Amino acid sequence: MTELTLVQAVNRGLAEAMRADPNVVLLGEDIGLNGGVFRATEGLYKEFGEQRVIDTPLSETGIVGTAIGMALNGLTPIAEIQFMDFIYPAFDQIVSELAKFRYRSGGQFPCHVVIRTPYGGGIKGGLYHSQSTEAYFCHTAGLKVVVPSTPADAKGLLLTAVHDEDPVVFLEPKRIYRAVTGEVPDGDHRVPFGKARLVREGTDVSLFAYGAMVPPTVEAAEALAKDGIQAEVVDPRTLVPLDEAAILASVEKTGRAVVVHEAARFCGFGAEIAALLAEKAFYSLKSPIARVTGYDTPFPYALENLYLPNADTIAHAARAAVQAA
Amino acid sequence: MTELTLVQAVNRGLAEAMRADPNVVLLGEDIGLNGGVFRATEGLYKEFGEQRVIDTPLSETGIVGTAIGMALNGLTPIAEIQFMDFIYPAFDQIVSELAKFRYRSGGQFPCHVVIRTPYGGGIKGGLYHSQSTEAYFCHTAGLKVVVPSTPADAKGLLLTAVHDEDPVVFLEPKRIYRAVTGEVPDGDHRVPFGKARLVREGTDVSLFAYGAMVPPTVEAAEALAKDGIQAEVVDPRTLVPLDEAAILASVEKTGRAVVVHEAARFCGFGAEIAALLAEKAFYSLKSPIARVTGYDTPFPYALENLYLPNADTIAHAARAAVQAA
Amino acid sequence: MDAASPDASASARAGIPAGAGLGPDRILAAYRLMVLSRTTDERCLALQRQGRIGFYAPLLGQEAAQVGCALALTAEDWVFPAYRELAVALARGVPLKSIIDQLIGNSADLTKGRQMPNHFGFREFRFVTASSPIGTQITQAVGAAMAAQRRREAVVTVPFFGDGATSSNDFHAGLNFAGVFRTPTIFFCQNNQWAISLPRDKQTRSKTLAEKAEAYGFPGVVVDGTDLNAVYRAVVQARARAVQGDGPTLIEAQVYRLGPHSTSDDPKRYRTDAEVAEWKARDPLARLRADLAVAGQLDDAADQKVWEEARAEVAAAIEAGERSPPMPPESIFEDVFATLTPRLEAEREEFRALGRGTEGGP
Amino acid sequence: MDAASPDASASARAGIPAGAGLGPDRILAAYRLMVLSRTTDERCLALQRQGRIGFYAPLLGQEAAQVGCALALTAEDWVFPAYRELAVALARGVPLKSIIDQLIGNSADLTKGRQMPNHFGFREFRFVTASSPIGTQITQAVGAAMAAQRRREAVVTVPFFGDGATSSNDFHAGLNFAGVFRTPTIFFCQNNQWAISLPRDKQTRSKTLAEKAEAYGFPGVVVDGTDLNAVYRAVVQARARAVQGDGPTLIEAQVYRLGPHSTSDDPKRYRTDAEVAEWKARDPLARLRADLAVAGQLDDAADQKVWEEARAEVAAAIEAGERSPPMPPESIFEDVFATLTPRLEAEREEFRALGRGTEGGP
Ligand SMILES: Cc1ncc(C[n+]2csc(CCOP(=O)(O)OP(=O)(O)O)c2C)c(N)n1
Ligand SMILES: Cc1ncc(C[n+]2csc(CCOP(=O)(O)OP(=O)(O)O)c2C)c(N)n1
Ligand SMILES: [Mg+2]
Ligand SMILES: [Mg+2]
Repeated sequence: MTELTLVQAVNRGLAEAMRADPNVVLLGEDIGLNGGVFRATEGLYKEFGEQRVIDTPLSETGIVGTAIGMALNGLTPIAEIQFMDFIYPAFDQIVSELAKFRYRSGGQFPCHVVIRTPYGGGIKGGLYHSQSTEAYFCHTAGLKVVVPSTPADAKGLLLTAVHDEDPVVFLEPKRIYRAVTGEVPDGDHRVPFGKARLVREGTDVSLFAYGAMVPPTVEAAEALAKDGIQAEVVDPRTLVPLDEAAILASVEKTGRAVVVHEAARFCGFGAEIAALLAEKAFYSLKSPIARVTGYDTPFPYALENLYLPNADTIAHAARAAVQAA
Repeated sequence: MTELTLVQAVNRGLAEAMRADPNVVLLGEDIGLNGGVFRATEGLYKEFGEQRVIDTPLSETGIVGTAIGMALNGLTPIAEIQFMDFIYPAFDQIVSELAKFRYRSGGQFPCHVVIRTPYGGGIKGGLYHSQSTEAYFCHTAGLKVVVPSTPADAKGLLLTAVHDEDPVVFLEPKRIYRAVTGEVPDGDHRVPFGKARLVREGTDVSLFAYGAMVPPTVEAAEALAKDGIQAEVVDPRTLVPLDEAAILASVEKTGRAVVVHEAARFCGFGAEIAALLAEKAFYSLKSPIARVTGYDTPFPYALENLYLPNADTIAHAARAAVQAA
Repeated sequence: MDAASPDASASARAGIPAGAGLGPDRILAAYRLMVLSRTTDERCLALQRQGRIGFYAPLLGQEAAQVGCALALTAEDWVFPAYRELAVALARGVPLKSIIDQLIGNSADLTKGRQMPNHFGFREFRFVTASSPIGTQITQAVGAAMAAQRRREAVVTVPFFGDGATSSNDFHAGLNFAGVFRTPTIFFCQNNQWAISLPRDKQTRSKTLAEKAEAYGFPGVVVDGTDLNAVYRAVVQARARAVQGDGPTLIEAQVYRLGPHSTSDDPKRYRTDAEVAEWKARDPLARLRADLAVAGQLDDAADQKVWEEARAEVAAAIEAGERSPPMPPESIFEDVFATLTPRLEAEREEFRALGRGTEGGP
Repeated sequence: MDAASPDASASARAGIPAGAGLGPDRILAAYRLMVLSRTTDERCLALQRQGRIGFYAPLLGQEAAQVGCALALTAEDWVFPAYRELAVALARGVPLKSIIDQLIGNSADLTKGRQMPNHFGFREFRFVTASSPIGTQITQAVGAAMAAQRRREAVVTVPFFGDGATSSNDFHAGLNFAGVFRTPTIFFCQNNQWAISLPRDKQTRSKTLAEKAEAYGFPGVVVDGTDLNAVYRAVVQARARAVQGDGPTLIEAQVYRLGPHSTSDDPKRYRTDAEVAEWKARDPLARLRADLAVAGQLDDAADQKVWEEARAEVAAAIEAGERSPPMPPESIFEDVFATLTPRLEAEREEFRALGRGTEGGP
């Protein structure tokens, strides 16, 4: 066990994977000498050299396209996209190619690429350094989508991603890259895909949150506890595959649900959780399902704190759910 | 009034818009002499010339990027993307630029581009000529998203799109380009955005469908009627802005809801309707909300009929909803 | 993988390893492949009209370019095709039967009926399953080359693409990465003068497509794509450069799409008969046949036999392909991931419960 | 639009229309702009360290390229900047105050505090609001040129971008469309040798960036970007070509990013002091000052005054900017669309009901 920040845990996970398997290579912009703009790859260029920590030209199309080719030919590439906001030039390769290669080839050409990218707001990044568009990737059959919220999960889910056989979009909550520290198991620590983390047990209302929204959701739960409301907090950790059983079980117990995310509300991931509950936990529900999310606007700069959910807005929604008839 | 197919109605809409305003220009692949691979632009090259019906090189990035520049500088470009499956090379321009131009410039640079593209399955197009990924665009703040299901709506919504001030993604259900004919008003016919069409009134269950899913949904409603179940069919027509009032009103009346679309279920548009109902029509709901959709796989070729919803699978879900406690 | 393993069919003759030049035997083998490809094209265009296959994109006119290129490669090299590379597949030894199975989308189709006809792929032959989006295979081929580089393997990767694809994002990114990382990649562009209805000179203003390579710091060469030997030599040379570590080459093989873009296309809408006739006079097949006749390698009787054998092989493959049962319904849910997620299992359950895919099911 | 209208500030002096050459007066005006830009850079780097602005990307070292280019354009030409084009904005007459308002994101900011500092835009000056994604402005500029072409206006559009952006999708698509449609576009590439930590020679293998234009059928020229006059002349020439209907030009202005990529960057991690020192000796500002001194146009006292005026103008703009009230909370919901959709109205209601943005609100 070592006490690490989330970004350090990512860094250790990468080092662990690269030491264990010479076929694991990294590619991306500024990940070499510079160690990545968030320092996630710090030290790896020195340890593994430019053959395995590859600084690419400024082309996300090229990064993901070549990563796919590497995967087809026996490597395990981990591609870094500098910010999630800059993943769109590679969208065609991700959606048309990476996600569909195994399917379209009848299983002949599986394509195991891990794409890591920092996402989300709260760092005063404005429109283009704050987005969280996980819903695009979740809606794309063939991709696994992972969002850790603790250092231990960051390392453990990353190592699972590297050892998986499918394409993984690995979203790193940059807002808590350094704000959160925690004990992280040394060595080959793995956290399974498709298993939610029960962050806090409760009986009155279920709060679903992932990534950088977990800390304010826990804070909200603590505030609610002072009012005698016992909120359960569930972090799905992997959005695809989703631990539906855990989500349903929680709401079967509490009867009330609040879904939290930073992304815009309309057609966001919260809609899927709400739809799942409205279909499969319908008879347990005691009150309307609330979504506490970013608004349906692009991400603003000056007023980002008024855009993002926080402990107060989450607690407000939870209280309303509990008070509803 | 003229009896037209859906694709003819699109064609007439384009001609109408171009005759009315010399600033309206078309651009895309094979839209000139060839008249578009679905013939949606047939005859327009001859009438308006190559300055206004512009055959571009094979680059969707270039099509949408230049269309944005045209819009900034006073034209009203209507871009054709040959198949929705090929829109992803332009995704960065659509999501990062088109959708955000007005917002990021504080209103200084609105950007009115209409992007037309045929979408959906049922034509034996396999993985790459069948997709319906409207959810990506609906989740992107700043875009309006339109899906007509009749010839009259196709023309009327297209003309509204051309006269709107915002970017519009205009999705044409290619499966019913020619399969559906109907009376279409001549001249400057407009259908407002944000107003659902009540396709069929009913009291027992609400069926929500758009685009090429409307005909099988109506067929299902007719089959249900034979069993004494009165299904209401609502076509939102514009997914953004969404006529939430009409959707809520219908479920407040029927108490039961089935959402139909061809797209994959997970994080699809159906999730948003379900979430909306689970939040705002909760107390009216008498049974779980069902989604009848494509499966969470890429779109198959040989077995596409087993992938797509049809009247039978829709009716089945509606019956289950009505029979639920 | 049974259906795709090499057999004694005509197409398997292409397995002959690439030597220094295209000697008499190999030229004759190449001719047989070109005839087989031509015959397949003709039959498949007819099959599509009869509704027996859903779609077809012929390579009529591009046979010499494809076969010439493919014969210059080894079995270890990687091919990243577009959707028109049937003759490349045949030349790599893919049994015609396996190709026909994909066109039909039957249960023997290695791609499991997931894609439109023409989008085949064969792991065993390092012939990557094609996709429809234009150009995407180009960066992928570069990545595969980087993997080979890392293992110090003496192989090249070869993306095939058309004149239209030079406008794609992946052309730019792929060639740029290849230049920067000096990858062993041969960018094989079949400039067939048209991208559906867009003529080459409206696709881009550069004088040749080959010269675009200079923008990425490596050579580009133009070759007459109707000349089997010229193509072969150009690829042999590019391959030698690449495996020596001297980096990539862009080859522009100038050809002509003698047929329609695909069975959905009517070329009369956008090009003249005169233009087609001009290129028809340069039909690569006729050209090679004439050369072989002059060289005394092929008389009319022998030629007749080549065509008859080809027709028989195509007929047999179609017959066998049409006899194969259809894809099993539940195969829809396979290969999304390595194993089914709980969500997909639940959807398969729902599918079963509805009786979908069964007699009388919805 | 009040805040952005031309006033009597130093920056407004750039409004002088472009003539045949850069005469003595205009050179002096250019020098003042370069000093104002340099002063702004220095002050803003300090402001960021003090937490008074959130981010800053200096253009230290690129002043001559930006001002030389901008002065060769007319007010009707369109500028499509990246995020480093502060001196271009000044040279087009944008008041410094308007720029500072954007850096602060106050209520006078014409972009309404929606973006990070440096991403400003001014409709009145045909200076399009910048975005962060690299390269996207390039195709847009080509589209704007097509619109001008259609109206037969004698204007050019000018996308500004860096060496890194030559690898982007939009560089390829933009230059290709420009070549095909012969648009009046000047592609102005400031090759400052670095794309964050990636040096120019790892960005691409072409010998120059300018030569990439040949792949699209039009000329590319290299110009010393530390030489104001050389840049000016190159742009005047390209502009003349463009408005005559002879099509686009790619200009590669070779400069050096003397400062960090941005305030988030530490260039010591990836480049040597020696390299920086070498280029510092070619500081465009020092160079121009020396030329002006030799020509007897600027003595030390006059130079002193230029700097003092610049410092005073910057100080005044910052003071005014910091006095401006912040953006009103509900402005978040504006400008998503021309008018609020019912959904956005409902969200604004929810926002209000929560008391967000009010004293003590969440
Ligand atoms: C990204 C993308 N856009 C559009 C299409 C539709 N389309 C299919 S083939 C084709 C033309 C391709 O031309 P070229 O690259 O020259 O290849 P050819 O068909 O001539 O062999 C087009 C536009 C596509 N498949 N992918
Ligand atoms: C599509 C995209 N990918 C990555 C980034 C992150 N990024 C910001 S600036 C930059 C380097 C740009 O280099 P260059 O084009 O040379 O411009 P310069 O900063 O040197 O002026 C990168 C990689 C981005 N903004 N957009
Ligand atoms: Mg072609
Ligand atoms: Mg640079």
